[in-house]
Amino acid sequence: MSLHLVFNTAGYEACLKRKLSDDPIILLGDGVYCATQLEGGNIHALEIDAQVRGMSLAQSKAKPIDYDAFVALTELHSPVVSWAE
Amino acid sequence: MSLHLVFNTAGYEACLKRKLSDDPIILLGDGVYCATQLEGGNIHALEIDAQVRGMSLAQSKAKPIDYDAFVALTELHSPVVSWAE
Amino acid sequence: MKRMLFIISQPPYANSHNAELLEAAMVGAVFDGEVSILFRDDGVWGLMPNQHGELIGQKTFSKMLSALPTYEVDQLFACASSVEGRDLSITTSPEIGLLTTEQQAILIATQDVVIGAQR
Amino acid sequence: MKRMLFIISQPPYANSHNAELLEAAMVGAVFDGEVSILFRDDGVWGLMPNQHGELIGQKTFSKMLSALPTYEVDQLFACASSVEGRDLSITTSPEIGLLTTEQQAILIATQDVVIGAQR
Amino acid sequence: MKYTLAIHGAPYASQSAQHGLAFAEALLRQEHSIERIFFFHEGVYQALSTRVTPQGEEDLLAKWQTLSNHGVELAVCIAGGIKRGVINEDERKRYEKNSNSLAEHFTLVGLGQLISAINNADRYVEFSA
Amino acid sequence: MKYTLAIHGAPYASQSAQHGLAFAEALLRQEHSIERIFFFHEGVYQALSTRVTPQGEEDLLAKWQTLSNHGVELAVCIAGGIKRGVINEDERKRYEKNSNSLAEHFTLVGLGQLISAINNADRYVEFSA
Repeated sequence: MSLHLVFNTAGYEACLKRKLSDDPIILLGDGVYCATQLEGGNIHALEIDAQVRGMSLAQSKAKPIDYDAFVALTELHSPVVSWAE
Repeated sequence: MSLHLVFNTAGYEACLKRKLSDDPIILLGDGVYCATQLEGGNIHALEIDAQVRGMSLAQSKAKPIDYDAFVALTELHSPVVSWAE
Repeated sequence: MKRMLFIISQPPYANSHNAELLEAAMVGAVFDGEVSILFRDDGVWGLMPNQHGELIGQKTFSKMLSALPTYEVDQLFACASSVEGRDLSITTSPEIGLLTTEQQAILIATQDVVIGAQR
Repeated sequence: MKRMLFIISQPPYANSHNAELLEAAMVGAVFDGEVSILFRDDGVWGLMPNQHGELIGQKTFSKMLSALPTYEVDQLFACASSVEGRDLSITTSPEIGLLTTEQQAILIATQDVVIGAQR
Repeated sequence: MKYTLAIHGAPYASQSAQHGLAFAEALLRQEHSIERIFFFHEGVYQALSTRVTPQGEEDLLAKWQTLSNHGVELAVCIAGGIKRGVINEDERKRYEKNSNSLAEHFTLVGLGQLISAINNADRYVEFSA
Repeated sequence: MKYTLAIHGAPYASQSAQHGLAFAEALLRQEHSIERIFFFHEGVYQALSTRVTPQGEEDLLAKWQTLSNHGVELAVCIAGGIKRGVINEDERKRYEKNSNSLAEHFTLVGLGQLISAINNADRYVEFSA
């Protein structure tokens, strides 16, 4: 099962069209700006990148993760696909 | 009257919302990809950038120009506003 | 001397363009320019409160913003529809005027120069 | 050795990412990788015929493309809806397979690695 | 008319050098004058002395330098240049680096030189990344 | 597990260095191994020796070099590096430039080294510009 890294909002759109429905996503960098308007589940967001930008993940469907959890997700899934536009 | 330089398709969208209706536009770089789906008039396209990309301007509303005509348009208008996303 | 509008259209942090544009705006004001700044599209993310650039070893953009009035840069505007489309609470200090796209068109048309093409 | 998918999502010429990705794809094939390339979104502009990079002192991207089969890179695909949305005539040499987004999802899911995050 | 130009993109990451160069050449052909060309954001990489143009591609660095021979000032944002690694001999000494990296004919200047060039010109044209 | 990482963005133009560094540090903490970190596209600018970090900001170049001290190979795409101006002493001589510009602990390598690192690793993770 693939893991999708989403680096910005346009990347999120491109990814959503081309992922299998159960594939997990990690939002990082400007990708965390998507956190308030997510569809579907199994979505994670790099908490430090959200904090940097003043984004709260509290009301979001995205699960806050740190780099150790990020690494753990890459262990579980392959390929790791990066999306940025 | 402003002159708008549009460097890509997303820049075209952003420009269109925020220009006065008579302001001229020049499409250049990846902006020439907009040439087939233009609204309104007074739109120019840098011909060499269209040729590089294999875009024909024949069926387009955009008038093909060279750098000398580009300079002439900047003489006539101010400010010159660049749009790229 | 001149009426200068700086346009910020990208979010802060992924790159340093926004910080560099604010520096240019401050210098413009020091040189007696009549400086305005417009935040549009993804640029309005820069107006969020509670930013913490220090967490990734960067300057905090919202702090740079709040220093602008000290440099006599106080004509700050944001695109109203860009703000609404993002369901975003924007900072109240410094004060930001919300503009329709028609008002932005007039703001642009009345400048001597417009600075800030980003990508 | 590995199944490698290269994704091209930007137009050619404004930057050299696409040319660099094609070079990496060719090297992948030389190293016996099972290489595919997918053009999606603005990347499909690279499939236009009659390109002339030499006019701005650059290599012509469409010529690089047509050399790919020589390097045994012949699994070339494009996103059908990206092509349709742009009302675009695409090159017939090399041959490009059009894929639905569902087919693209399967193409991606069956790879060992995916290469080509651009911005 | 008097023009100030700004270049915002790095070579190979944007077409801004090609656009800026061809526009500047057209200005000179038409006997306009150029107050200053300002390299900002990733545009500072245009001034890196160590770059080597691939065979068969246009040597943009040489074209900038030719423009300078026609009296055009090539000014690199000093703050943006130093942090990205475009430094002259003075900065090399100040920061104790092994070598400088600013190509001949370019100078490092402060943002005040962008603003004063804008103030002194009739037109300001920006070439985006 | 064995990882190959790729960095696609320049410093100050992207967060890819911060992402790649923090990810690599987490890998080492968890006793994974890193086959190679490959600097591609504008990522080659990460290896420019002349850059000077602004006061109060993170020194990314030093952090890459620390990673190298933990045995991680920092490999810069040679074709992408040379054309952008990131050259080692051999290339300086070959192209008769005044100075080299590749920071210590980085090496210039061909694209074959990207592919072989991918082949030898269990995972390939790319940090976009």
